[in-house]
Amino acid sequence: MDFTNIAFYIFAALTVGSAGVMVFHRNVVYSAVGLLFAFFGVAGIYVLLAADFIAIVQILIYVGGILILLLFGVMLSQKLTKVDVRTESMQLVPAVVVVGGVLAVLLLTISSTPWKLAGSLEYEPTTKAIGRLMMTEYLIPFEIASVLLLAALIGAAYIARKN
Amino acid sequence: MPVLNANLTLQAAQFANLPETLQTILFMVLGAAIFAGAAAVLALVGVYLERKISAHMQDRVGPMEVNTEIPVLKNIGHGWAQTLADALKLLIKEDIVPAEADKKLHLMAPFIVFAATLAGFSVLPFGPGLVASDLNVGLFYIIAISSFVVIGIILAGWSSNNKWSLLGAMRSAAQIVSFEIPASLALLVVIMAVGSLNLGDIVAAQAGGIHKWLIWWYPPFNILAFFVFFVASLAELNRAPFDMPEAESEIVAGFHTEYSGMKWAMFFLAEYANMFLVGVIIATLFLGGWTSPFGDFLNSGPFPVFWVTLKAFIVIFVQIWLRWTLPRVRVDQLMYTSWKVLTPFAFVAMVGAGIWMML
Amino acid sequence: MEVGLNHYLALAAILFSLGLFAVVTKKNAVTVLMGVELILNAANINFVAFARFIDTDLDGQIIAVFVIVTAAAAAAVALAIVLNLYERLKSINLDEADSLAG
Amino acid sequence: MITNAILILLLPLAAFVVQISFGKRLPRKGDWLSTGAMFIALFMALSILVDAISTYESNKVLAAQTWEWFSFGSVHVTFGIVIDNLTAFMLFVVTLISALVHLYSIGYMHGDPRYSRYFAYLGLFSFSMLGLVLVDNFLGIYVFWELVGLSSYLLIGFWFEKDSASNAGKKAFITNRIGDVGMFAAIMILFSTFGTFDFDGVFAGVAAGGLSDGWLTAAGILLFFGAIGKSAQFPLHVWLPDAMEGPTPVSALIHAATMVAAGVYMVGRTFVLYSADALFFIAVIGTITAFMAATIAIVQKDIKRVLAYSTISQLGYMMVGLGTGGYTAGLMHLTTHAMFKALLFLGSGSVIHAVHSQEMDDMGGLRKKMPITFWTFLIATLALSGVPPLSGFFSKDAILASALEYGMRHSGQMWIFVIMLLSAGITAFYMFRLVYMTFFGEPADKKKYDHAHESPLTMTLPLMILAVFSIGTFSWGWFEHLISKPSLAAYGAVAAVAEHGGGHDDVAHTAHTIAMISSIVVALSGILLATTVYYWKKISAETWGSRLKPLYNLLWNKYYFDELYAATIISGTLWKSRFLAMFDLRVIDGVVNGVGRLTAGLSNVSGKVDLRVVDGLVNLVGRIVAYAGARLRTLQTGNVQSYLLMALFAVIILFVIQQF
Repeated sequence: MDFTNIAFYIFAALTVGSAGVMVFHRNVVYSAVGLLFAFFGVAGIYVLLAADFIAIVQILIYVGGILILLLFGVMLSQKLTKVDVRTESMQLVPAVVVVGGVLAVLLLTISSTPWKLAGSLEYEPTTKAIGRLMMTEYLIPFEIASVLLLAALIGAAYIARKN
Repeated sequence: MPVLNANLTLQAAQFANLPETLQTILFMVLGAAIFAGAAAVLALVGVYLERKISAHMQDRVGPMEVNTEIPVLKNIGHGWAQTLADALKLLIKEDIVPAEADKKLHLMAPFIVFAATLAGFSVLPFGPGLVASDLNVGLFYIIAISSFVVIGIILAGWSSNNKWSLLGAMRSAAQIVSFEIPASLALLVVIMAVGSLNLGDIVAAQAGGIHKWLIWWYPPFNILAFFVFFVASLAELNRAPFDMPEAESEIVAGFHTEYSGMKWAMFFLAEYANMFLVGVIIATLFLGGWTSPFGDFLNSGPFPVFWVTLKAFIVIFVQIWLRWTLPRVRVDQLMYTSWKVLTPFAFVAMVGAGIWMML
Repeated sequence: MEVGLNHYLALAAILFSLGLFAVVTKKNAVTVLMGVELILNAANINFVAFARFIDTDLDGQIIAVFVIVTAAAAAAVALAIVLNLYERLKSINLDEADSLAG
Repeated sequence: MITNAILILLLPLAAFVVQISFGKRLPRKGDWLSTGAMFIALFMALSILVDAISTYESNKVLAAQTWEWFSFGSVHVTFGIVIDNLTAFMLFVVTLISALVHLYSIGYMHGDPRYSRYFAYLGLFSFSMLGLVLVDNFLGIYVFWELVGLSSYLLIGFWFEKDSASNAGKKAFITNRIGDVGMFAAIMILFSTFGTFDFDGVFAGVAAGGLSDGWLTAAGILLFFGAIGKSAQFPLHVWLPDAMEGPTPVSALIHAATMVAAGVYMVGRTFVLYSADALFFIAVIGTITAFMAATIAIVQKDIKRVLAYSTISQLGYMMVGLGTGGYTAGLMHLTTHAMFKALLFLGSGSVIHAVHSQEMDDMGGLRKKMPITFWTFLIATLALSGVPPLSGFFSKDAILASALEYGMRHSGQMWIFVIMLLSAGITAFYMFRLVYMTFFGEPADKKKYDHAHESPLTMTLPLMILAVFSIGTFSWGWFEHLISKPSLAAYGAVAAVAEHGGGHDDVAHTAHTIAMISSIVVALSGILLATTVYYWKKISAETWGSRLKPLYNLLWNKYYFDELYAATIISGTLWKSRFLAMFDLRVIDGVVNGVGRLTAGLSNVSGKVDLRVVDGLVNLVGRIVAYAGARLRTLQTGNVQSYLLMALFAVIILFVIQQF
């Protein structure tokens, strides 16, 4: 068992464990902390998948952006200093059944599909190649994504402001 | 594991006999320990500098007088023991946790802040090959990892269950997130110029003396980027004149109002370690990193470490100087600075340097 | 056992299910959003894993970047909606936002 | 050279960006910056022109470069720059006039509240026009075409506080759009046929016979629609006179020298594309335009409007030149006309600046007060009238020769030449009418006359420079050598594709001689007539005006074009709306009311039945539905999460079904 495998299990355990905390903890802020470590774990998984650029983007956007937004959301929508920010659950039993079913379906599909594995497993820096692809083959999606971001920015600012 | 490969240069003989996995892990642990120690020491030096420089600038009495009764050391004078006294005070102070606080998060927050700062150190190059982790996305990594600091601050503010703390935390988070934009844009100028995110490559591109430093490239755009980054980094460090999050006159001490003792010291150390981190980044990106300003002269042996440290401390000196010279700005002025001054200028620098490059 | 594609896919599936569980059961809108982010992360792991093991070019990674970008936009808009919800209902519990109930 | 070209292109853009962002904060509001940028561009353009002339090879491509712009699927859209002799000339003309107009505007626009924005717009226009000249493909030319239109709109409506100015801007923009639709359709025809926007690619495709004759003619005529709009040809010429609401230097730059010539340039650039039929269409439109505008110009009283109609008329000349196969003649007239028409506009601007009025009735006798303006203006007038040896003579003569040659080769088409010759005489007449009314005779308004003075050096210097270029830098021989008619053969056409136009044979020679003599005669008689009427006053203009009252009114009202459009398009829409409203009120309402009354009667009857029989049934059904609804409504919780749960459950069921 070499280091890569150990690292995978460490990161996988971190991810799943923190995701579990996120899902099952009753305090929203603890959920956010769980999500923080889950994001971190996923970034580690990306590194193991030779996607260094994506890993950094993951941390930059999710931790530096989305998570902070979420925390702001929690704090702006509660009484300012009320530690007790609980979240309740509902329809627990049907959810367990259905989500368990979905998980079973997914795992069955994964294990029964004969994947066509291919290619070398080299580790290469991806940043330059991704940048090049963004500016050539994926230029139009790239531009559309920027327009989307602008629209989201304006839309969010408009929706959130007080009338 | 080439991506996480720790290529610390100290290679002891018995190390080579251990299994490779164990070696890697040992390297990592050792590296982390070294950096934690180094960061703590550097932070102490930073604290000392801050004390002394402020005392000189504002004729403060205390830091010039602290002394001891031990005979040999008694008459050195000039308040040499100030840092020692500070450290001792912090260590023996009572660790107060507010009754209504969220204990776990209250404990966790300073660690997140400190760990994030420390993690940033791992990609800084202190000499040829002298870098803990030679990431090819190093610069980007630093930007990303510093966002953990924001999370730590928000958690600290929230878990203290105190409105000053929470307000300070929110201010701090908003401030850091806003200033990350001009800072990152300014960094893009450097990235475009060198064509690499690897800090080692960036230093290598500036080898050969003071006139090759990136700050002189594409004038005046790189100088502009340098200033934008410097100002934005001041704000990201929550330092004066942008220290709204801990504005005593408005919100007591901001997010660390409810912290004391060692936990407070962690924030304190993290702040000074962060100053050093920014110093090294600025030195690396704009001021030639570990290369000597005199070309090949004094550019080998221990000198690279000396040069980068010297440059970093010069930057730190300017930061301290500004803190004790400038008054604090208002919150709206702060946001104005970020969105309406620095961001446009960063764009100008980026576009200008880009056009310059194309010509 | 050598870690391969199936491991990553299984991890993604578990993450997906956890996210889904949060989305389905949580009353707090912000927690639901967190669940959505988990789901997107799971999808991204799949993309990157496929990019690594099946199709060795970078298409999967690029799509992952776009997913992250879209997630950021979605989070911003969703939080704006949550804040608006709070303005109107003084609560962000989704079971109270049921004015469409039959 | 490519770098030079890119710099020429980017300098005005940079000036625009800087001016629009911080123009107001710069010293002197940044006029030096825009002007300096344009002069640097001018010197670069000059170096390219010198290169082109010193190489002295026909239609030589001096430099070309293409970059890939974007691609989707298998379509790769490129963006490139091509510099041949034509481009070199156009670059020079555009940068020269733009730079001089910048310089002139420093004096003319002095003290305007939006001074820096004015220069920013000028920069934007220069950038767009230079881009239009430089690009090597249809998409690019279309993009810059629209940009030019935009900046023209901004500048016409520059004094948007005046309703007339903002309306004129809108009119220009909308009228242009009508033509642009045709141009766009033409580009799409070419693109869908050949899969490329490149000039070379399209021409090679045409040469290979990729388009049937009918489609080719259609594409040519549609493409020419764009030129009709932009070059103010009949019937879309109505916007140009109104565009005189803009500042006068703008009129000189955009609405006399460069933008309106863009249509001519575009037709010249894509010349090989046009079939014989399309060229005939162009010639006819050009003839109508030239004659119509020249006649209108006779009666106008506003100095700028006279020049505007003169511009339309001269653009018609260029189109006739191109349409009758006189490729070189048309483009040469473009170049010479740019010089002297810009000079005329700037001169009129100088006059307007001095007397603060555009009405010629307010002027008169300004010869002594404004000597520099007068002499330069006179040179330009002589050039426009076609008096040898000034530049206008050569180019106009060449167009007439080309028209005559066309008439000699195609039976029944001599009328083009005759009308054009007549228009040349009219041109000389109205131009000298303008000169006499403005500069000679007694001052009509003594107060304004006393107040008038020569303009400052920044305004007169451009006049003098342009006067030098109007005198006769261009002579026929070397211009024809540098920019000679391109042929499809260069793009590998098969021999069967007919060549249009003539060559250097006897017919051409004869035509040239006749045209030259007759044009001189006509021009001189036009001048003579004008002198008789307006200088010696042997013939009274008023008497003849009232004697030919219907004709005079027709011309004074510009052939009622604006009224025609108002009557057809605008009131047509109004009439249709009114008709629909009436229809609604009378017919539909009547029907509805009738139906309503009928229904009321029927209801009365059925109500009785209803109450007894139907209600019982309905209530029964209702009760059943209510019961079922009460059971089912629990599914509709209003909670998204439970819907999601149901959907997921369905997914599992589908999976299970699929498995077995």
